[in-house]
Amino acid sequence: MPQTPMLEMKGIVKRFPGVLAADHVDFDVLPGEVHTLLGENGAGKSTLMNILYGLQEADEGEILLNGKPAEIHNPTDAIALGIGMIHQHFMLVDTLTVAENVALGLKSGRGALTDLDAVSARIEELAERYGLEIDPQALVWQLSVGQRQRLEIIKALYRDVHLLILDEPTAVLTPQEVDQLFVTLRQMTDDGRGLIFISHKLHEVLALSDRITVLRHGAVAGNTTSEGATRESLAEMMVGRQVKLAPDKPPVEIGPAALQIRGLTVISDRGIEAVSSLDLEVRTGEIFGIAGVSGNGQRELAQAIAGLQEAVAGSIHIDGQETTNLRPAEVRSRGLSYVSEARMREGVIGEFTVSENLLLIDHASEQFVNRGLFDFKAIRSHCEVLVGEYAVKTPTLDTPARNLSGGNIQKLIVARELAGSPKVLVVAQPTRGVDIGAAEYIHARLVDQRSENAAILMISEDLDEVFALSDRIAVMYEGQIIAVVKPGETTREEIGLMMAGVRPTDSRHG
Amino acid sequence: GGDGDATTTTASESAGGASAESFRIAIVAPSASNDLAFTQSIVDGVEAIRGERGNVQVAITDGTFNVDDAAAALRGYAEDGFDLVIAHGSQYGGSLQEIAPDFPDIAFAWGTAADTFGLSNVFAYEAASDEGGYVMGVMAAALSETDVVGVVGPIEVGDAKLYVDGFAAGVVAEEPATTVNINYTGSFSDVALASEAAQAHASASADVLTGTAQMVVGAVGVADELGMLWFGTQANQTSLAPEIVVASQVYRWEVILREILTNIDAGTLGGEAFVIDFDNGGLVIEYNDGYDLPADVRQKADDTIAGIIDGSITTG
Amino acid sequence: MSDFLTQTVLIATVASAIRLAVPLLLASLGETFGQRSGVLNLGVDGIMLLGAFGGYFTVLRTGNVWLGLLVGVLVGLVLGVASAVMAVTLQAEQGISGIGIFLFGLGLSDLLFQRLVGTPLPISSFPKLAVPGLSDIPVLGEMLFRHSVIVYIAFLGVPLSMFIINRTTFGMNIRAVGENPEAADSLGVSVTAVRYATVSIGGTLAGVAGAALAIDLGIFQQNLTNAAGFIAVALVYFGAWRPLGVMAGALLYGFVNALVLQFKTLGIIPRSWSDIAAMAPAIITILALVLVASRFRQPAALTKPFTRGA
Amino acid sequence: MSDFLTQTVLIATVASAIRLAVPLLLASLGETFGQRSGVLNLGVDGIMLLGAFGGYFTVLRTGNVWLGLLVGVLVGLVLGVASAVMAVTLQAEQGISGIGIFLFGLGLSDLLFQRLVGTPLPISSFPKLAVPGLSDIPVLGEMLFRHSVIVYIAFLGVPLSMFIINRTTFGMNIRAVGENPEAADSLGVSVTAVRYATVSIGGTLAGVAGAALAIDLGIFQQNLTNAAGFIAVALVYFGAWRPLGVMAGALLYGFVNALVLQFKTLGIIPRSWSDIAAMAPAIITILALVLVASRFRQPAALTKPFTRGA
Ligand SMILES: Nc1ncnc2c1ncn2[C@@H]1O[C@H](COP(=O)(O)OP(=O)(O)OP(=O)(O)O)[C@@H](O)[C@H]1O
Ligand SMILES: Nc1ncnc2c1ncn2[C@@H]1O[C@H](COP(=O)(O)OP(=O)(O)OP(=O)(O)O)[C@@H](O)[C@H]1O
Ligand SMILES: [Mg+2]
Ligand SMILES: [Mg+2]
Repeated sequence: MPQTPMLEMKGIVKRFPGVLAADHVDFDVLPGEVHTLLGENGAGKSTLMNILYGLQEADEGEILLNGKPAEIHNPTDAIALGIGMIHQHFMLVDTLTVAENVALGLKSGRGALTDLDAVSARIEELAERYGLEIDPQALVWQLSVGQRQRLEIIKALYRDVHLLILDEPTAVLTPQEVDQLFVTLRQMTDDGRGLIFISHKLHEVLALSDRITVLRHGAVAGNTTSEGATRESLAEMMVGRQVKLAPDKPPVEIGPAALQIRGLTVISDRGIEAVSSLDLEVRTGEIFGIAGVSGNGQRELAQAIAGLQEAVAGSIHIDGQETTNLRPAEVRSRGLSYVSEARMREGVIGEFTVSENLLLIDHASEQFVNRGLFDFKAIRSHCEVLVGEYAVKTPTLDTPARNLSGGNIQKLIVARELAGSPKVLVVAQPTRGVDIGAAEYIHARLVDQRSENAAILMISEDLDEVFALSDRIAVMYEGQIIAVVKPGETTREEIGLMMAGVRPTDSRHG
Repeated sequence: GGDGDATTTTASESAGGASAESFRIAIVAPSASNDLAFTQSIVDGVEAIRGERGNVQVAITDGTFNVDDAAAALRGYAEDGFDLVIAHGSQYGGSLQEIAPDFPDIAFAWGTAADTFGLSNVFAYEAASDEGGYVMGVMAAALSETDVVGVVGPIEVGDAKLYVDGFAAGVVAEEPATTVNINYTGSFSDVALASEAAQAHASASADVLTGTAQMVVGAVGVADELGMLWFGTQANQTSLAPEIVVASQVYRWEVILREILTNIDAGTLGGEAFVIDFDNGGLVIEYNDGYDLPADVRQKADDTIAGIIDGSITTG
Repeated sequence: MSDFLTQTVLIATVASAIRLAVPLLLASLGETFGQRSGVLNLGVDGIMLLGAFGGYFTVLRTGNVWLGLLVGVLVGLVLGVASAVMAVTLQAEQGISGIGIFLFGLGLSDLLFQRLVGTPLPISSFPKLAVPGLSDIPVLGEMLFRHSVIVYIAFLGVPLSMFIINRTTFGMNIRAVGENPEAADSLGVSVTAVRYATVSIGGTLAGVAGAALAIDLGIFQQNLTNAAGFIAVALVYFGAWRPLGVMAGALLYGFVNALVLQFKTLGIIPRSWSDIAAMAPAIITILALVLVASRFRQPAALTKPFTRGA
Repeated sequence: MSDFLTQTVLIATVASAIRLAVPLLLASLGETFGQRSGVLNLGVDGIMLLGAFGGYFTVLRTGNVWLGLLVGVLVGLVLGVASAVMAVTLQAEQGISGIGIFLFGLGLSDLLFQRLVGTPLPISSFPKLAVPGLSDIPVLGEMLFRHSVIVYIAFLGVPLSMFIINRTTFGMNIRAVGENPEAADSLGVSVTAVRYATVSIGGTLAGVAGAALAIDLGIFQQNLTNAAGFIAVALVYFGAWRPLGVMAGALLYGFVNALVLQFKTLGIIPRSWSDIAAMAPAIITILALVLVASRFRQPAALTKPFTRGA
């Protein structure tokens, strides 16, 4: 006799202009299990969960809770039905205390007045039971990332949720914090609660899940269990075809150092030393990969090179010329191209057309601008060439960039940045959130640049990418490079350990 | 001030229909026709003329504190062929200087202003409000028991300055020991400041107040509440506080309007400046019947007026 | 000159400062609620003007000042809801929608005044209340405890607002919605309901502030407020979004004006200098901008419309 | 009544509409630059007032209207830079810093006028220019081509602004900074420099608008602009941040006012109805809010200060 599912979503359909984000999706959760949703960016995972939590309304389909039809129109309905959600981004009010964040939206025992003492007492109880240490009186902005995640869990436990949705809860956590989180989550399923887990990290999915459902283009592409699956099989289910991982790298003569960094120190926006006395050199004709858990200073390093963060100490040279603390436009004019990790925020202007986005930087200006005025004919033919060469799928050159898919936006940015034949190319997370086809294409282009003697600094959290492309791999930890190794002379396990801060005993600096 | 608050009245109906020979007068003025102050004085004056001549058609655009709107209205009336277009506001001088030369066949009048800027179709008119101020000052000094009197003014310019200076001169002439505290609030429109200025006068032990411009309504309220006496100007302000208003200086513009019309009838469309004063009857003091003014003070006022008229008293 | 130091003058100055502060305080407290929840309402001055006319006209016709105040409440409430419709439901740019309401109030209040009244007839004012006991304290009693009833009402609004914002669930919701509406929404707090409530409170208090001004002065005229509503908005900033700070700002403003008026009356400062006082509001605002901007954070979601799932 | 249909009246109305539109058009075009780059400057009215006083005073003393216009330019430029310091460098809340500038301009222009002039003495106006050839076209020539020189200057500003915004690298940078300052910054566009430039242009044009108003009217007085600066800000919204739209708004506004004034002057509409015209600015603003809000997107970064890496 099969168990009654605590949740059944049947035939869910959700359309956005031009997109079918959920295409007759069936999905269920049994008491005490972790059911994972897997899929490419834009596959419809968040949409499905937003519908369940009342943040969006489905166009078709029904939701049953414990066999009974449920009407969920807003988060209040969902909360009343025992559903909780931890979002991709923290949903916390920075200026309120931990206790206030927990109490928000709940009925107070004292009517119109707040009842924060009682709330704090209950928080301490829950914290003890689930091993989630936290100070109820602390203000949220004072908490670390890990503590914030704990607060999100406490908010759910406090509301005694039966069904908890976790949308990419591990994206910002260190491996240790992930382990701790998983212990808590297991405790919750032991209580009979059901969990829906979403993550792009396949090893986490395999470690935590009981069942796995894969979404592709809004529709269910398959079901499996952790036991029956491998990372490769999951990847194939997600993309729909065999995935080719490593590009062919022709041999290239390694030249002189085109990017030289000496003793670089950068203070992050939060006031901590994000990069500490860092040295590195990238030579022409090589791809220098930086691996590391995000938050170890990679972002600040890239930004400092691009002139977007101040170097408080040390120097940066590009092609022999010092560029330390020059303005971004000046650094670019010395031969730097930069692909930022924050694609939509820093890479394109959504309202601008494809061709305007292609024109946004200086090297383009010199070619197509005559005394401050545009030469529209030359621009159009240049853009047509680029869009064709980089296979950017766009209806016209005058389409606003925001209407392109994530992968095509990334191709657009790469096309723009590579068009000037940079001497030094800094790319951060070049294929994050990009589907496999586009990723293969971008990888091939990076390899082309390497063949044309660019010096490429590639920052990536994706170890497969780092291994496949890099000529040398550096591991960054707490603002420093703790090792530089050759991909053929190390293993993923070794790199993983170093990413957690374990320094290699026999360092093989390349 | 609100933009385009201008309102227009055409009073032709009561004039018994616009016959071909009827004389047409247009007024453009900054505040409301019934403001108990500046604008009402010209409207009353023109109405008086209409009563006298009968065959007069009157159009009013009031509330044009916005000079832009006033300029458009002035031009509009001129284009429409009015016989006399009155720009009742010193701030309209710039517009008039530009518009009048375009309509050499139409007579304009500009007040309150002292000269016509050499334009042959513009009359200027103003009030010798220092004369009335002086008389009020004499009465105020006589009535004050604390020997302190207060003045609430807007900005130290033009008609307001003339009146206030005359008032102060009158007080000192009557009783040199009396203190005159003068408070220009800096605004024609801030009623709250005018009200607090009256409070400040009270705390400085003034028991008689006067003031000029539209924001004094706030000060009159305070005077009423604290039992101070009030002297009004520009219109009869008795209705604002029937208990404490002693007298008001009232403008009778019809006196000079009569002369202007005579000029126009004779074919002279401008070039002359007029002043209303006690002598020509354009200025009068209206007493509040509800206030029991001692006969000797009334006598002093009448003597002073006579002195001003015969030149034995100078108000400056 | 030595006059300035007399007790009478001191008492008069403080009492005058308090009176001048009242309409600003009422309007600023109301605006504080809106801004704490993330909505900037720049239309305060327009709402004050209509509240002022409504209150004035009611007292003129009925002679009942409390009825006048009630009409101020109702006018303010209606315009507050209208402001909320624009800012919350239509998600209009808040700077612009505020200007719309300001222009609307400025135009309509004058229009109604011209149509329905015309001549500025005086009306009766609020009764004075000498607080039993307290009003007999020498000096202080006369300064602080012999005011119109509306003065006490306005100042009681300060602790009341503090209590609501800091001690009630409604207040906690306001703060949450002003800082992170997405988070509040995800916990079932209705961002729309909270913002409608705060903007309506703001409108209501602006209406009350206008009515209080007109009834206290016993008069109405075109643009009676003289930009007081704009100063009230700036005072919220000056007070760093806290009722006590807002009160301090309103009192400072009242005090500067009262002092200058006393100085002028007594001839202590030359007339040519005293006009500088006209600049007080601008100078206070700009000072506040510089000081507050560097020390306090504004509500993170201020002026940002919220759409679920955007 | 039949008067209304005469050619003379028609010509007068259109010509009047154009004259009334000029200061609004100049100020709105300037504000368009600022808003397209993400900065809302609500202080336009204050800058206009100071520009108006500066222009007026200069002409009063020198008799040279072009010198007056130049002073308007300089005053506007200085205040534009001051606005940029507050909005860009100090990152003050733009609604509030605008109010600060408004109050500053309102107070200072009046103060200076009282101190330095007092009585509103008239000054000479811009010369009229009948455009050779065009001005002889029947009807149209008289309506459109027999205006003050400043009218042509203002309307030439429209194609010029369109050209700058859409066809130059500076214009592209403006749009980029207004939509996504992070991206513009990371691509080497200086957000600070662009915003200083646009806010200064906005200030300069506001100063010119004020000077043009005062010189065209030949007068200055307290609060000469009568909230025209606020209407100009609203017109930018009305015009959906496009110079042509802004021009349409300014002309519509001028036309409504001119028409109503003509109607009133000619006694065509009853007094009780014509007052409704006083509400035109408010109604146009609110209509714009409702219509534009649903059809056009505002610059995504409007009112948002930019800090690198925030
Ligand atoms: N509010 C919206 N309006 C229009 N389209 C939307 C909206 N929200 C999501 N979409 C589209 O719906 C599709 C599914 O998006 P969804 O966010 O559910 O993907 P996801 O699987 O959660 O991706 P990710 O892994 O990036 O979180 C995408 O094409 C997305 O662009
Ligand atoms: N927020 C949005 N609003 C409107 N349309 C959107 C939105 N997000 C995505 N889309 C549209 O949805 C479509 C699908 O986007 P999605 O990112 O899922 O594409 P994709 O098939 O994964 O493409 P790619 O292979 O490049 O990643 C795109 O055409 C895009 O224009
Ligand atoms: Mg995709
Ligand atoms: Mg998602």
